Amino acid sequence: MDLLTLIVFLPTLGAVACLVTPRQHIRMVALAVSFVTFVLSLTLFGTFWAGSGDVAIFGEHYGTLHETVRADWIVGDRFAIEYFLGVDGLSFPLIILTTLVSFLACLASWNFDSWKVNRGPRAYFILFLLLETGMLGVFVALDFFLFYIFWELMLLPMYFLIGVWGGPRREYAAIKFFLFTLGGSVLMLVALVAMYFFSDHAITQAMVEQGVDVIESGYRDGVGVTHGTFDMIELATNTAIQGYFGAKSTLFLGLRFAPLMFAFLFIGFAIKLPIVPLHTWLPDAHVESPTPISMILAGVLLKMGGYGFLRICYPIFPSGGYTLAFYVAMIGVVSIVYGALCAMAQTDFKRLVAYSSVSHMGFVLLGIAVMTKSGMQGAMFQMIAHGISSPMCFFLVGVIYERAHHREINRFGGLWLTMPKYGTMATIGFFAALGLPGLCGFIGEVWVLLGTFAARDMFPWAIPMAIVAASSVILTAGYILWLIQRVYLGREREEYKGFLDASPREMFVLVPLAVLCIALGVLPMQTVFNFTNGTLDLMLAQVLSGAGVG
Amino acid sequence: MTIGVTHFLVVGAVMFCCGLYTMSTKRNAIGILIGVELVLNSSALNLVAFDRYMGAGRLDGQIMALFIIVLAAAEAALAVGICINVYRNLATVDVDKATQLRG
Amino acid sequence: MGEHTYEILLAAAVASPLVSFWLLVFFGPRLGKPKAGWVGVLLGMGVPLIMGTIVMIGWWFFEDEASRAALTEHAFRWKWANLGAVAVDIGVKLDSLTVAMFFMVTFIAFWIFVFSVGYMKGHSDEVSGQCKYWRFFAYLSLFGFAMLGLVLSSNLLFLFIFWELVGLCSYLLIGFYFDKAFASKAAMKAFITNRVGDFGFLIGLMLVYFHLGTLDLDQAATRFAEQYASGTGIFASGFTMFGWSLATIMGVGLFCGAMGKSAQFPLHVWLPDAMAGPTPVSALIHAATMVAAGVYLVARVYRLMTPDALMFISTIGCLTLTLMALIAMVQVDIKKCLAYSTLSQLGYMIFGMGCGAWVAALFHLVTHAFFKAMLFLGSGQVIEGCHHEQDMRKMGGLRHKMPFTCWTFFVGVLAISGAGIPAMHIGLGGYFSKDEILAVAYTRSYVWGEGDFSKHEAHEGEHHSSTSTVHDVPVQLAAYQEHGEPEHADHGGAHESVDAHSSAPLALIFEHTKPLPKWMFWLAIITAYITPFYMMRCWWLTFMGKPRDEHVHEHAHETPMMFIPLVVLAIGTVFASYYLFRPLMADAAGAATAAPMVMAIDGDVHTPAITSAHSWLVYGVGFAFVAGFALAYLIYRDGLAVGDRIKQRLWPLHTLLVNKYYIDELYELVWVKGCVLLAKTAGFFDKWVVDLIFNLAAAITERLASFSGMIVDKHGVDGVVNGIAQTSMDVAGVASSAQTGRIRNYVLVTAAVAAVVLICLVWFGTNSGYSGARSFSALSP
Amino acid sequence: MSIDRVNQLSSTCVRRRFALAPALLVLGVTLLCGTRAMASSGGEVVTTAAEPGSLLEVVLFYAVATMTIVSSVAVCMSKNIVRMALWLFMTLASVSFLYFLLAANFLASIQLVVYAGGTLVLLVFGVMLTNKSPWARYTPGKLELVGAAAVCSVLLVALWLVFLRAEWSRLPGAFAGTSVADLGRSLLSVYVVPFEVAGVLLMIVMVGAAHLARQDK
Repeated sequence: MDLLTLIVFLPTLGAVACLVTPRQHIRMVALAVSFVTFVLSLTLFGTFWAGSGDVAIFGEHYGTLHETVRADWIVGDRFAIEYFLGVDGLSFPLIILTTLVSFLACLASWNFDSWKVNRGPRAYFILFLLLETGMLGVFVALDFFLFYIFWELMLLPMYFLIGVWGGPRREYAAIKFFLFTLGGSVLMLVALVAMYFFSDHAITQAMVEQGVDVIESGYRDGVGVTHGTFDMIELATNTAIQGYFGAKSTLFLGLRFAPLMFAFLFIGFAIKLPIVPLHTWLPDAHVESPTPISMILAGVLLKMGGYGFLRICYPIFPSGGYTLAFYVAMIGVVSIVYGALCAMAQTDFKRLVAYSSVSHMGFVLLGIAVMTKSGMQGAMFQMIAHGISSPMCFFLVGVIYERAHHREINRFGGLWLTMPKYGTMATIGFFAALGLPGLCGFIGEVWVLLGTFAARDMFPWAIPMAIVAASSVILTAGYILWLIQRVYLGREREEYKGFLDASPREMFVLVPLAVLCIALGVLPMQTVFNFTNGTLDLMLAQVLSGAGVG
Repeated sequence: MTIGVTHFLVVGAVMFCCGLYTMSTKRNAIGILIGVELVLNSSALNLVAFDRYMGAGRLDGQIMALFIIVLAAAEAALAVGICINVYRNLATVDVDKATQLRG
Repeated sequence: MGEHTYEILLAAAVASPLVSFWLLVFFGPRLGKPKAGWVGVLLGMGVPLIMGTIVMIGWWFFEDEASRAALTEHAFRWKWANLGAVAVDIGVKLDSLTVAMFFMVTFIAFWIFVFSVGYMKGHSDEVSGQCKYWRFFAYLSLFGFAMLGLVLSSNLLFLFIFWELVGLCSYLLIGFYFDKAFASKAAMKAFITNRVGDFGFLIGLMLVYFHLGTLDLDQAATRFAEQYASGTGIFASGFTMFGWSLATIMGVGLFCGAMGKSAQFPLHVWLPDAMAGPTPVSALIHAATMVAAGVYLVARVYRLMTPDALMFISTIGCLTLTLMALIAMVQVDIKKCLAYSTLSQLGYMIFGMGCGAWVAALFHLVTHAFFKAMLFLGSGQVIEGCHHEQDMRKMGGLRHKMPFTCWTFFVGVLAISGAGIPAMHIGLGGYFSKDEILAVAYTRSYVWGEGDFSKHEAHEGEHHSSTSTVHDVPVQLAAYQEHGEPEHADHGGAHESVDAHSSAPLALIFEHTKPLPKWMFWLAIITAYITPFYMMRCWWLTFMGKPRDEHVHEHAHETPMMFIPLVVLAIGTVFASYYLFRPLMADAAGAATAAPMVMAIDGDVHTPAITSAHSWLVYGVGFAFVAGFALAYLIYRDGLAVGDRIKQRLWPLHTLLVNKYYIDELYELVWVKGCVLLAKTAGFFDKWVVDLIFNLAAAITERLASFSGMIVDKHGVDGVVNGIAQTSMDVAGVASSAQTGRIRNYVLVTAAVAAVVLICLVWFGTNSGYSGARSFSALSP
Repeated sequence: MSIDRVNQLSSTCVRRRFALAPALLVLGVTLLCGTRAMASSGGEVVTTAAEPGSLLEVVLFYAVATMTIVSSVAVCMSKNIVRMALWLFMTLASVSFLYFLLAANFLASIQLVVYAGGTLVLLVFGVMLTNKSPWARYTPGKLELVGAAAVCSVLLVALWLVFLRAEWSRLPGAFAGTSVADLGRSLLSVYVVPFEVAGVLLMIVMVGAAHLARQDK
């Protein structure tokens, strides 16, 4: 069995195993499975290091994939949906992130029994592992159809995990999450179908024009294309398809094809990111879901939106991205500032962290929207960095919630004195979210800001946007420091005196994240950029030439 | 005044909407099931109509309709089984009252 | 010495505090009280001090000018990351300024660390009985790491990173007594105010990155000069804002960072509050090193400045130095008094930078670091001795109880007042440095203004060239005139820039650079008289006169551990600065100020380089301290009575000054309250407008779904608004009453969405006559 | 049993008779047309119940379409579950006739036999087994009804608009006619896997349903 399939479906196997495990051992099985998955995903590094020296192996040409698995799945005569998995610079760090966060979240679920829910652990851990399969599948699937299936697959366990094991308003939150995501999926589905048919037409037309039976594949040597395809890389690289997609005369529903499809996909992915004003599911989902699920939600699920942009929206519809850049960037900037302002207004600890996610993911959107090298690199980095710092923050909130049974910021105080170890970890986590240099949050923000600025040649509006976005450093510092002051500093309160400091298990979750926060901040090249930049730069070059500006 | 594909589609659309209405207003589990059957039938009708008027000799639409019938039968069998079970346990098939599985 | 020896030594010196930091973090609690402190002292600053000393000796005594230039040029670089296509390097900016700053920081910091070992013994247990002793030294070590890193950085991005890190340490240390509300508030204020400055810094960085295509300091300067010569890049843009060109905005942006960190008006508000931290912290971070980093930054990016930007800098500096000195006159808290004096002195430095006194400003930085650190340590000694009493009105007569503190403090007072004997080469550090700044300011506002500056200076030039003991004074105006190009044209890093510029006539710079407004010069002069007054007042009230509070006086004592550093720093104040640092600064100046658009003027009046025309000024200012002292003595010799009477007479002025011009209140009202209001509005908007759209949709379907009667019963609606609010709030509650109903609704919602999408499609399709079917029609074989 | 209850029951029975009458009518017509179609096929190739384009086709279509629509609307309007099931039966029967009109004769027969015959009977059984009284009603809320009606009618209008805008003429044309044999062949060649899977599914469902419905021990 090949590596990627194993990684993706191992959690499913684990879920099956959970079915028959005695109740008291279920969490053990789940932890073991998620840990093995994590270790297996680490073996992907082997692929990378097998490459030659300093040059990233993920950057030979756009579409260089590794560990590919390719098999026909559903085939008709002009129709082929493939089981097509692969890894490149876009997905690689996200896979590692997913397995890591899942493992840590599983560890965070260890005290399941004390959650005071009347549902047993069996269903919880089964759904948890299925969720992991869904997430991993999204990141490795390269066939759009398969991608869509994994996308929906991950939705359902999440719905139940929030809706059954959540807080008091869990059903509201779960439905909200579900409806929003589903709304996005509908548009994505339309795009999926339209892309297939239009690519089919493009290929047919090209075959007629050139008088050949088969069109050469855009990225695979010696392979031909004879009909429409769901292969995301093919859609992005095949000149015939790209030419037809990007042509001004290609219309769909009376509008230009590329911008329209871009907009459809954009909304689909942006809901997940999320963007203002489609973000309101996020705070509710976070507040209501149990801590480990919050960690996954913030750490991995939000990244799917950004990944979707980088994998599908921009490479396949570069001209769409270029045409709509202003609006996309505008949404990004609004998300940054608005998210920060909303965060400042919150008194619920978890809600505050949730809004800060909106703000941080705005940077991802802005970085991608401006289509510059450092913008894209920064956006990718920001995704990873946020994938590390936000689960940490959510776990920190969870730790204190388990002890205090409330999350009112104003009712806390002096926790650093009561719980020194925990306080130290909290400082690292929240300062990483603040974007302090030397921690992971900084690199992404600065890269994106400088990238936005560098887009001045292409987009005259880039400078004001960069300046407004940069002003958020003040707002971010404002709400995070205010939070730290209210929760961790100040005089120790009577009612919290008896709180135990972070337990070894909790430290085991926090320390790896803290170490990564620092490692990413100090050595961005070695931890992220080396893996991502090769693919990103090539992808960007292709996007720019596709948009007619490169 | 020839009968074209649109005519059948309109009939299908009406059936679909009726099915939808039934699904969303009935609180009896079997009632909802009936709505589902209506929706399934309307889609099967569409498939057959398309097959007839623009299938160009291929039978995909009919085959698909055939499978729909099979699946509908299976689904009805299961659903009725569940309903009977629910009824046995709760003495009602009012879906709004069957809330034991809620978390 | 082998290749990169200096860099390795310096890097080791930077790494050592970091090691100390981690050691203390992990083993601090186990090390216990005095040991943790000694780890901090030895590893945190001892090793860097040794390295710094070795480097300085090697650099200054064993390298000649040429090898220094070569070392600067070939300093170590290591690629850290790619920023887009631009490589970001970690590297060492190796020149005399770095070496001087490095030595200064390590030297002062070392003695402050030593002082802290004693001081913190009694000041670290206040936090709910938990020992935070080790934590203090961990933070101090981290600060040492960040500060030394800042000094070494060859790259603006790294400068920024360390810049933020020192900010973090400052935050942690101001909030060291974080169980006290005022301390944690002050910490937050400091960090956020600095962030406002950093916002400007970031914009400056963006401009540098985009227009100069690099973040390396030297490269940036080279490209800036090239672009100036060819009129491309940043100079090609016609963009202006507030009448500033893009290049000026870049300079001002970078300076904004300095404004935050060096607490320049109007971002000065955090520094006085920062005195909430332990006293050694005030001495080290908020007087000697970190706050001076802003000046250091301006010195580093001096080559990217334009005349307009420098004018802005000098204006800000001038306002700060005056306004803060006035406040210092009325402070009664000993640390606050010193804090405002620090602000005022920082203003002097920035002012000096702005008017072109590059060397003098940095020189003042160093001398100020010595005496201000000493003054703060002295005040710490006093506070410690008086059992945490900081109010000067309750002190008095402490000279008998703390003689060492008293007289070292007095040396500091003399130094900051600029005591010295004009015409003879005798004086304390502050005397030389402040007078230099004033002399340059004089040149810029009077001599410059007289039109033909170059002619005026021509004959003085010979004078200067022959008598100067320092060979590398920054921009020797006379030399320009005589040889047509600057003498230092062959200096390493600046080589290209100067070449690019050498043909440009000097007249151009004169044309660009307007004379300094005269009021600025006069404000600086007046402040030079105010400074001795408030320092003398502070000293007199604390140590002289009769004891005013028995309780305080009774317990006063001093500890050797704490006064040894005082003595060392006093010696440094008296001797080290002029003979060591002034030449180093002057050596660095050549390359560091070789900019096409700006002019650094050597203001060393003691080698009569500039002119004798303002020698009256030297005498005038030289005796300012006498006047100030005399006034303070007259008022405060018999205690507070006279002062109180003056206060009552001038109550409007006094009220204004005591309340710091109400700037804090204004900021609180406009920024803090405004921001919170904005945030609340956004939060409200999010909850009641953005979310309401969804909630309303959900609520409507919800109501359709459930027994309508039940809902109405359960949540009686009074009024429309209330009803809407109630609905969206209780969606969850309602939801749980009909979960399966939700699935039915979900069907309905899906259908509704589908309907809307279909209608949209049809609508848009109508506009251009295309339909979905047509687009799909071509697909079949 | 009270008088009211008797009245109620008897009146529903009466109404039910009226409802069944059209159903029987449609069944009759269907069987008629079906037989005609079978008879006229004469060979392998099956044609439609009525000649394409002929007046008969038009008339038959409108008659059956009206019946379909009326009965499906009746399904959703009925409050009573048994009546719903009966109206559903009529709808299914009408649809099967539409299949005849669409030349899908085999499918039409299957529709009648499996759907109208099997599935519906199953449903009716379900109704009978799960109601204390077969005539029990579950009244939905008024608002709910209005909302659902609104959404459904909007959707209907939207679909209608789409049909109006579509240009079907550009799509490939109608086919001449196929036989049941073709259907069988493709079922056992191209669609053999789904076919088998469907078979397995049915078996599983059978077992599952039996398990579900079995009396607890």
